[in-house]
Amino acid sequence: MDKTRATLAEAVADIPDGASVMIGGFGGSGAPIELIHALIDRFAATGSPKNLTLINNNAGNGHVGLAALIEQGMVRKLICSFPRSADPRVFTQKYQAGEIELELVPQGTLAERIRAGGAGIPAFYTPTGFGTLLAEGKAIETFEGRSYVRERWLKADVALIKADVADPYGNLTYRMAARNFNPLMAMAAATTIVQARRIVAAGEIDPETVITPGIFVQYVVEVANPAQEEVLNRAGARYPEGEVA
Amino acid sequence: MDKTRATLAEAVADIPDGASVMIGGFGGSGAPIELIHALIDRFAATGSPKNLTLINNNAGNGHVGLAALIEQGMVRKLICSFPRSADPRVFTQKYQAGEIELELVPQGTLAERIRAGGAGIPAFYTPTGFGTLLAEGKAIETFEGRSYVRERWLKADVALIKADVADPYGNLTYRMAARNFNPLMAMAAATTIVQARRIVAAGEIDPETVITPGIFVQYVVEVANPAQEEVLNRAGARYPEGEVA
Amino acid sequence: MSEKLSNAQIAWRAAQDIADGAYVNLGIGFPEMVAQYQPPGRQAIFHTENGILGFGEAPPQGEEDWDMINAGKKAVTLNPGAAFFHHADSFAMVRGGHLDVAILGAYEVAENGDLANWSTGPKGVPAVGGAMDLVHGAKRVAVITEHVTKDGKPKLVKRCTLPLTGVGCVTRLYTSLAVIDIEGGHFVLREKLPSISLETLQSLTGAELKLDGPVADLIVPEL
Amino acid sequence: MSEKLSNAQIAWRAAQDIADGAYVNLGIGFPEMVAQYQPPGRQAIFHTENGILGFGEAPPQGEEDWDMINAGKKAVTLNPGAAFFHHADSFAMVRGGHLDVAILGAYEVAENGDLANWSTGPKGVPAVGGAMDLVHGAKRVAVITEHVTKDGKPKLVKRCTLPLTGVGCVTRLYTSLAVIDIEGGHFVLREKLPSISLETLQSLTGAELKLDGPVADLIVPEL
Repeated sequence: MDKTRATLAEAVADIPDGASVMIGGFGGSGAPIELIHALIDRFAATGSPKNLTLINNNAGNGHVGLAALIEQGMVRKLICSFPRSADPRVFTQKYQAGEIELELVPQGTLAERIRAGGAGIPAFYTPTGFGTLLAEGKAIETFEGRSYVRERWLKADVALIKADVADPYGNLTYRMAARNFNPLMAMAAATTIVQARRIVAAGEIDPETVITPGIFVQYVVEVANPAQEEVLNRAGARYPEGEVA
Repeated sequence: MDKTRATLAEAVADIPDGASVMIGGFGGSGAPIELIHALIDRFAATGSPKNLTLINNNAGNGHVGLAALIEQGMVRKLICSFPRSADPRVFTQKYQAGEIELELVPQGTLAERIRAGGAGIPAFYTPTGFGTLLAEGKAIETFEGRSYVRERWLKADVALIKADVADPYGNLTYRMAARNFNPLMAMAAATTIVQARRIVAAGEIDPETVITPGIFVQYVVEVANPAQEEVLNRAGARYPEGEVA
Repeated sequence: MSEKLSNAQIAWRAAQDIADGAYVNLGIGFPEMVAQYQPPGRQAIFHTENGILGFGEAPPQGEEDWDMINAGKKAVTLNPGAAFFHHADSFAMVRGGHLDVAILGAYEVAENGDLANWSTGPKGVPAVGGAMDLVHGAKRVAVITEHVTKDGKPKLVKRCTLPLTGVGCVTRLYTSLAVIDIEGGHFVLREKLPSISLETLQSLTGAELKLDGPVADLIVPEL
Repeated sequence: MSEKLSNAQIAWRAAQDIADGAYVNLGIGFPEMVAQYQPPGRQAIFHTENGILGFGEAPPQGEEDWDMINAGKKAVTLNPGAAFFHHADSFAMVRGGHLDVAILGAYEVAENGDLANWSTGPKGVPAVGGAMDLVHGAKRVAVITEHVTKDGKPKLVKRCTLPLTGVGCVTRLYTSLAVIDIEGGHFVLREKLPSISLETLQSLTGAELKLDGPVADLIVPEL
């Protein structure tokens, strides 16, 4: 059993057009920039994958990572809680031009829907959003006199995950608050593709400290010095490099 | 902020008659034996607490811990998935005499109901139990052509938890598979009382390895050399000591 | 209305009601200021949606670690006793009623406790973040706000006109002029600036200010 | 019926269908034997409900650690690459469809895939454990069982008479006489002991055995 893959290109080679893709991270923290850029490279070379539905907390920042994926025209729809950032122009322009669909979900509901997808819970009730625009059209139920909104699970074809340490079984740890949505998305996708800062031998991760057990992971690629979105943006980076959209 | 308490007696002093009490552990692994015995001591001295509703995966083994609590007549009702063990006589006799009520819940549903209680999810749907006796009287819903049972959250007044390491903020780690229901129950109880093998200073538990963040914990007591149910039972122990029921 | 509290002073007043050891979530932006004014001897534990309990001040510039940020994506540090967790556990804390207080900003607050603080209408890109979860999760939901808009219109209203964040969720308001509780579907005045008359305050408020006891002077230090 | 497979041989046969790297849950008792018969070169990863992935053999007697047990409360060891997790995450793995196969015992299995394996009726203390979760979670739910009861009555039946564990959940049976798939609401015979005739096998089975291709000989080593 060895889930490691030698290259990013190999790891993202099978994502089809029209796929739903969960992308870990909260802003730049925990965002798998290199996996995203590998997907952009594939699109540049082959025209695929396109018409993607992305699930992320945000909508990208600047012209790298998630924003670059949107900027390249690969994304049909975005499911997120907060499509704003220091520099949200890429998404904002596509959205205002009607070129990208937006499903806005409260952040805790987004997290719980993804967890439910991974845990085999097709629907659950939450107080969040009751009486607001974001509950329109959803079933309402009363328990002990309080009103709740019924929300559906969220699954995806693929998850792109940024981990800190991984082993060949796909066991993962994360770095500080870069954990955020990553462990949930790893559970909720049919194929979970991980970039890890370091891949160690099986047994080298203390079983007590594994955050994502390997059962949720299909592929692992080592990216020893991952880029941080905030650093790239402060340097005015774009992906593909030098390109001006 | 210091959630540590000097004695077990102090930690369990406020549990009232009729309380619902979640007790961590799976069999003897993760069972907070010393907290349970402190509760029995209090009952012996004061006649309280009684008429308890217990939530645990099992129904006790031998004549110590959970079984002793039942044997003392302190328990009105048990919510569990598997009321069998190497020596289940205490529960079996009370049950067959009609002296204790049993609510049988599939193990995964029990875990998820407790997690839902802690997470503010009043109800959820699960495929588990559909078409069986354990779904009788419950709402059924179809999603994508598959049938699911609606299950309610489970909360409690008190949780008794066995941890490995704790700090004064109530951050906890567990020992191997002794984790089991403990982190879930800590989330789902109004008052969570922890016995920890070791209490360390704030900051000594790596924030990456905290399993139960302190927000879910109210009291922590150090029990440096906790008894293991299996070991007590192999030695033929009873609690209170020497007593023959 | 010449005299009013600065944002720092509103934040200071809100901070006085936070008990030692309380678990607190502060909304992005203005509410984050509340953390600076904890009374001596008290230490709250701050929660951020993206998975930290027990974070501390911003690090010195140049020492940021962008994997250690708060919900506003600002770099933070850790206090002893901090913990990391994933987003579902983070919102279990929120939705499950484990936070003692959430302090949020507002566009409008209605006398029935309704809050509007996420959308100013159909224009622009909508964004909600964790606000809708926080208003239904924390044991106490407080709002800090200017008493009126920049145009002088009441932000405390009979019924919200903007899209709601939550229904009947706010229990206390700290404004630039007063401290007001929401009880039984009404604004109940608790404290006001000594320099403002009850009549003037009422005229700046979009629904009736009830009294059910003495109104204290709202006294706040220079900051 | 003189010849039949031993429990070890049934377990061996079931083990041959487990792929290298598969995630597997084995029910308490008899199904646990399957772990002993993994074909050379293949390594399954075993899941236990109480929060371990990647556990290994029992430790030597006297070296048990009672915080490292399986769902049957037997002491186990860890293989490299193991992980601990809590019960909700454990059943997320089960219910969420992440296990490749669950192998369970049975009182009765019906041709429509219904399974009864938790209760023999209203007498005694009922106990269910994780069986009801497993039957609706794993990608493939297989049963290992004697072909008939101790009294010689069929365990493979048209409709279950005992309380159900799950509806339409079983897809393959490994019995002491045969390997049978459940497809389209029918038992489909895949393999049988060479020494037993189709007629005899049918007479020991409570519902029709369909054929939709050649029936292979069920050949199992001495164990």
